[in-house]
Amino acid sequence: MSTAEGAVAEDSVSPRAGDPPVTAEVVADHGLSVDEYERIRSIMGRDPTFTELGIFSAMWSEHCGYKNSKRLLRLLPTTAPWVIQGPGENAGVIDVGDGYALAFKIESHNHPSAVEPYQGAATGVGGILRDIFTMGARPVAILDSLRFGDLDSGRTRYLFSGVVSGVGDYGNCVGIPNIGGEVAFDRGYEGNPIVNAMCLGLMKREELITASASGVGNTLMAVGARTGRDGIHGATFASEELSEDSDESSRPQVQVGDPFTEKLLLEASLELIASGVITGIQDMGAAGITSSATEMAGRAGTGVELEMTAVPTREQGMTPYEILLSESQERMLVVVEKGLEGEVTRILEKWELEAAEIGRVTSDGLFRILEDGVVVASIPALPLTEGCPTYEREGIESEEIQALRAMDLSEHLIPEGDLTKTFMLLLSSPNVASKRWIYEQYDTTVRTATAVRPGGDAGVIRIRGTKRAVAATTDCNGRFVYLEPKRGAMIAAAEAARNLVCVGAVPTAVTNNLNFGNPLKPHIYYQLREAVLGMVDACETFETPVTGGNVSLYNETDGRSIYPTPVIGMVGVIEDVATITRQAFRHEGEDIVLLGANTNELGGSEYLYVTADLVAGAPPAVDLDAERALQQAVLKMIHERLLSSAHDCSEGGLACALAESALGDGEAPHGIDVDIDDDLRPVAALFGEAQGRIVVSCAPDRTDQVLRVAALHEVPARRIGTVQGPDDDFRISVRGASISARPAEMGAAYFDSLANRMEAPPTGT
Amino acid sequence: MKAAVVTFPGSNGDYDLYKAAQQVGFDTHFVWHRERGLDAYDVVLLPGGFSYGDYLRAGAIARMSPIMEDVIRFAAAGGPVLGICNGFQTLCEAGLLPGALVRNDVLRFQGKDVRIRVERTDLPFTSTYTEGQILTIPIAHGEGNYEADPATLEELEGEGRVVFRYVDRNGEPGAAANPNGSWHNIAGVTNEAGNVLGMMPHPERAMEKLLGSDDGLALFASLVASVPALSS
Amino acid sequence: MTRYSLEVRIKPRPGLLDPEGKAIHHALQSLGWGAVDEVRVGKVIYIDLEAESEAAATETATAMCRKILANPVTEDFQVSMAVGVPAGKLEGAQS
Amino acid sequence: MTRYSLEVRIKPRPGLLDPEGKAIHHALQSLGWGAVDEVRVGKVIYIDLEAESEAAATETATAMCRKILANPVTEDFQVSMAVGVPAGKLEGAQS
Ligand SMILES: Nc1ncnc2c1ncn2[C@@H]1O[C@H](COP(=O)(O)OP(=O)(O)O)[C@@H](O)[C@H]1O
Ligand SMILES: [Mg+2]
Repeated sequence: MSTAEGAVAEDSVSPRAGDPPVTAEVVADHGLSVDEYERIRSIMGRDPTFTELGIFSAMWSEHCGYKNSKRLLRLLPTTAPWVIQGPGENAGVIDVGDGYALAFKIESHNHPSAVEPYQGAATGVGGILRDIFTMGARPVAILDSLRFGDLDSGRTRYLFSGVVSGVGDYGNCVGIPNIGGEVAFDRGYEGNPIVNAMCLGLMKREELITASASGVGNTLMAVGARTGRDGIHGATFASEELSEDSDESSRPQVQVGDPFTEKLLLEASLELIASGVITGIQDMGAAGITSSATEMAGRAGTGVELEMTAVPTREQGMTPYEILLSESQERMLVVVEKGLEGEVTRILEKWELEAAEIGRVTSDGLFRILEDGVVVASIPALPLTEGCPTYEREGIESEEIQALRAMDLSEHLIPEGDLTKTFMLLLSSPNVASKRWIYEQYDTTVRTATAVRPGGDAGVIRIRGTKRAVAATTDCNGRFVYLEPKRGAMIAAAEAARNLVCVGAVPTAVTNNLNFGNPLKPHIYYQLREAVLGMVDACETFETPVTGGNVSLYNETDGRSIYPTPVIGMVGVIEDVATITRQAFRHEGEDIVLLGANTNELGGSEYLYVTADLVAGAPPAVDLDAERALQQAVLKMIHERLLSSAHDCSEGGLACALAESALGDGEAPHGIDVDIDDDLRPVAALFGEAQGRIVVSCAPDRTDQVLRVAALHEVPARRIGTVQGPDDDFRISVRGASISARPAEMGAAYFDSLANRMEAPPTGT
Repeated sequence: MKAAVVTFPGSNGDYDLYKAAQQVGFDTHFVWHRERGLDAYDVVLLPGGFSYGDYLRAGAIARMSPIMEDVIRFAAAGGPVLGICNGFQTLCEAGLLPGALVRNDVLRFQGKDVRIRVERTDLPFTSTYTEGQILTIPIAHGEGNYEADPATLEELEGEGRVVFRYVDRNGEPGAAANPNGSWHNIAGVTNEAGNVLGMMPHPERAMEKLLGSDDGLALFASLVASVPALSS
Repeated sequence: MTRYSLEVRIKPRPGLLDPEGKAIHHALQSLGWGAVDEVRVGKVIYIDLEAESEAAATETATAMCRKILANPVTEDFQVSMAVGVPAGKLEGAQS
Repeated sequence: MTRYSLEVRIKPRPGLLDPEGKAIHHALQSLGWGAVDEVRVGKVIYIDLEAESEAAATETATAMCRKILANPVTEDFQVSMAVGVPAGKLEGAQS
């Protein structure tokens, strides 16, 4: 590779007729600081042209350049013997045994979804699917992690229903089952929804391919959909705060998803990879052709040269600037062995798609753009991908949040009153209630591999031809992170791991999505830093390396930030599908055993939100070593076939966890008889969200063995009651007080709540 | 004993159908929609999915594919043709089955397990079920609302051509058991000759208990049982 | 050959259910538009094509409807020239 | 009060990808209609309502579009009277 400096001198680039001059204002509009612009000038040894400025601005945006998060992300544990591909590629890859590898990744589409919920969510799913199949893996499962404001607002219902149908329509059409996700409703997300989509893909180990532009002289081809003026500067725009007039037509064009083309592109790409004619492939995602081409060159240490007039466009008269920065969906860039271009065209034609030769791999390390043979941009590729300045900001905790955390909650707790009433209120709260209204809009069974569908603690996909399966979950309680970021992030990872062990999977690796506000504000940077530090501790303790993720900053509306929300997407491995465990109680007369200890903690709980409209107090304590011991104990119980069911305690506490196990999928609910004699406030024992607890059930002759395994791992455990018949009541008594309800009424509160809320009259877009 | 799974651009249930046919012993092959010729096959299977993205109308564009001429010829010769979900929609568009499948009355995609009742067991698709048997089978569709004009409906009912009906746990076809608004809770219908079946639920996704249900197995087993009789 | 812009309207047959129309009707009423009597939803397909004459263009579009654009079981169709539509300018919804 | 029949046409904004239009275009071409240049697909909503005058009816429908019928980010709309549409009779597709 020749030196960048030497090479630049060879290209003479003069401003392109019709392009605006690069003024200080234009630079600022591109989201670049004065210092950053100076850095660009010194890299170029001259002033950049308008096209070049656009390229820098996209590549050095938060979205592509990770300016404000890179230094923190370096702290995450990323290696383990089973990690095949860590961060830096389109997706992480781990070994899951029997010759199979799992590619997985999570991605945010928060800003596009705030502007156009349906298309924003749909294209979010499209993007994450492409990240997976460009690794050579066939997508096998989708999860979606969503957050909105309170559901009583018409605008929130509009966003929520648009996002859910966008996620659904796209994944359903491509034919990838949805196996889980999460959703939270809290005023902390008003105006700025969180839409994160995760995808899992399976491949044989040897099918892995990476995205690099190697082999000087090889041809670059654009395949798939044509390039339009969609989402120009989406990457920059994703890095700005939303404001009042966010949905004006002056914004960049909305990207429209075409899942049909995606399905064809998926099949064509996997066929291309299998054919061996290509050496690299990458999705044209954020910042379009620019980022895919420069990143591929960056990874290979080569250069690329692209001819803009060769790029198939949807509209006439597109400028190089527009073509380079377009974020039109369902497009790929592939590097083809010189001379084999016809083979690519043949495969693409079979799938009724276009392929066009648009450039070649060069040896000079330059990202060179031609328009009809005339050089209109020429930039050293490496500084574009690696040279983005990174910052360590000042982080100070907000005093307001400190005060919230220290608040004496007893003043705000309403008298305990009728526990059954409170219980029913919680069961029907949208944060606890069944998410059936969502996942019934998703195809969960296509591909005939879904062993555990949404509605359980984690989704499970079996690997055909083996006894194995993989499990996945996404988790984060933003309230906890808001109240204490480090602890909240640890809880997110701990909950994810608990969800995995409940289905019988060994937690194996993590992808994460950091959804935060504006990092230039010290109290937001504080949240970001602390959350990452919490994630570091938890992932180290659980031996779940982080193989990738996504950062979405500037999630603010009119200066108000969302709750800091580091979503953990965790995957696990099940060696024998026969050990898959579910959350529903199964047999009348079986024992119910609580693993872990109840506490008096109510900080940040759904109980507080529902009864006192409060997000305050300290989030529950989390002891990572104890969590780890709990995980191992449960896995051992499951592997020894001791358990009939397992379910972790999260929002709504022990009472809601018991209710979920008792109700199952609603087809055959059970009553229960449970007695909790802890010396705690009844509301805390029932509705507190203490960490490290899992409710299991087992045949009575297994109970001693279950308690013994728990003791061996030093996990507190005790029998708290029995599973009863379908006609029995659901009864929990706590030191004189009690909850008592009919399973049928609980079922109505739990299963129909979301649907009922969504039937409220519309209020327009 | 050969089965063809016809794949259109956008089909996504082809692989599941292939595996189901294979599981019961068919020598199964994918046939791409631009290929021609189905003479070598004993049964023809049209999979679910979103052929051409369901754009225009589900099945409307797939119906124009070259292979459909062969499917029509195969059916006319009495060969068993099964269309599931998008396959059902395509068979209706092609006129091999009466009626049409329009948008679910709830206006949302519906993906869940439903119960259907077997109304007839003298067909190559249902011979190993018992009449009135209730099956638990997944659905996954946005346009599964079966409509036909009143005369056609009367004819279908009169001739016993409704093969599957959505029912509740007691086997009753009430409104609460109807996931999409279909007239008469119709989940599957056959043609006059009884050799073409279209159904919205996915029997190919109900082939093993691990995944929730194996109630679809008998449908494919019935097809196997029908083959020697047909070819002899 | 001249380029013609056609408009093809496809409408659910009277008598058949139109759940989307019903849902919109309901939504309009709950937003206070009680004076609405009926709502039906169809599709409109805008087709630009080259033809010898207006009549030929219309004939072509009609043939398309019969062949593929409309489903005879559930839909009626109507072909017209996109020009000549009276009242109502095309308006950006946000304006 | 008189009963008016209105037609609201809702069309994807120019420049936005219209995957359905693209797929139909492709289908028409492969059926031999090569003379087709462009296809875009929108929705048509037929609304019958009571109003004081034609102008009032149009105004109401326009307000409905702004409030709920059209998506301001992706769609343009056009309100017109359903009567007065020239050419093209409503035809049963099978006829
Ligand atoms: N947006 C969603 N998409 C798909 N499934 C969802 C979604 N939200 C929730 N679910 C499913 O509903 C069930 C309950 O969700 P949640 O209460 O978040 O579970 P947990 O507390 O165990 O993480 C889970 O199986 C989850 O996968
Ligand atoms: Mg859980």
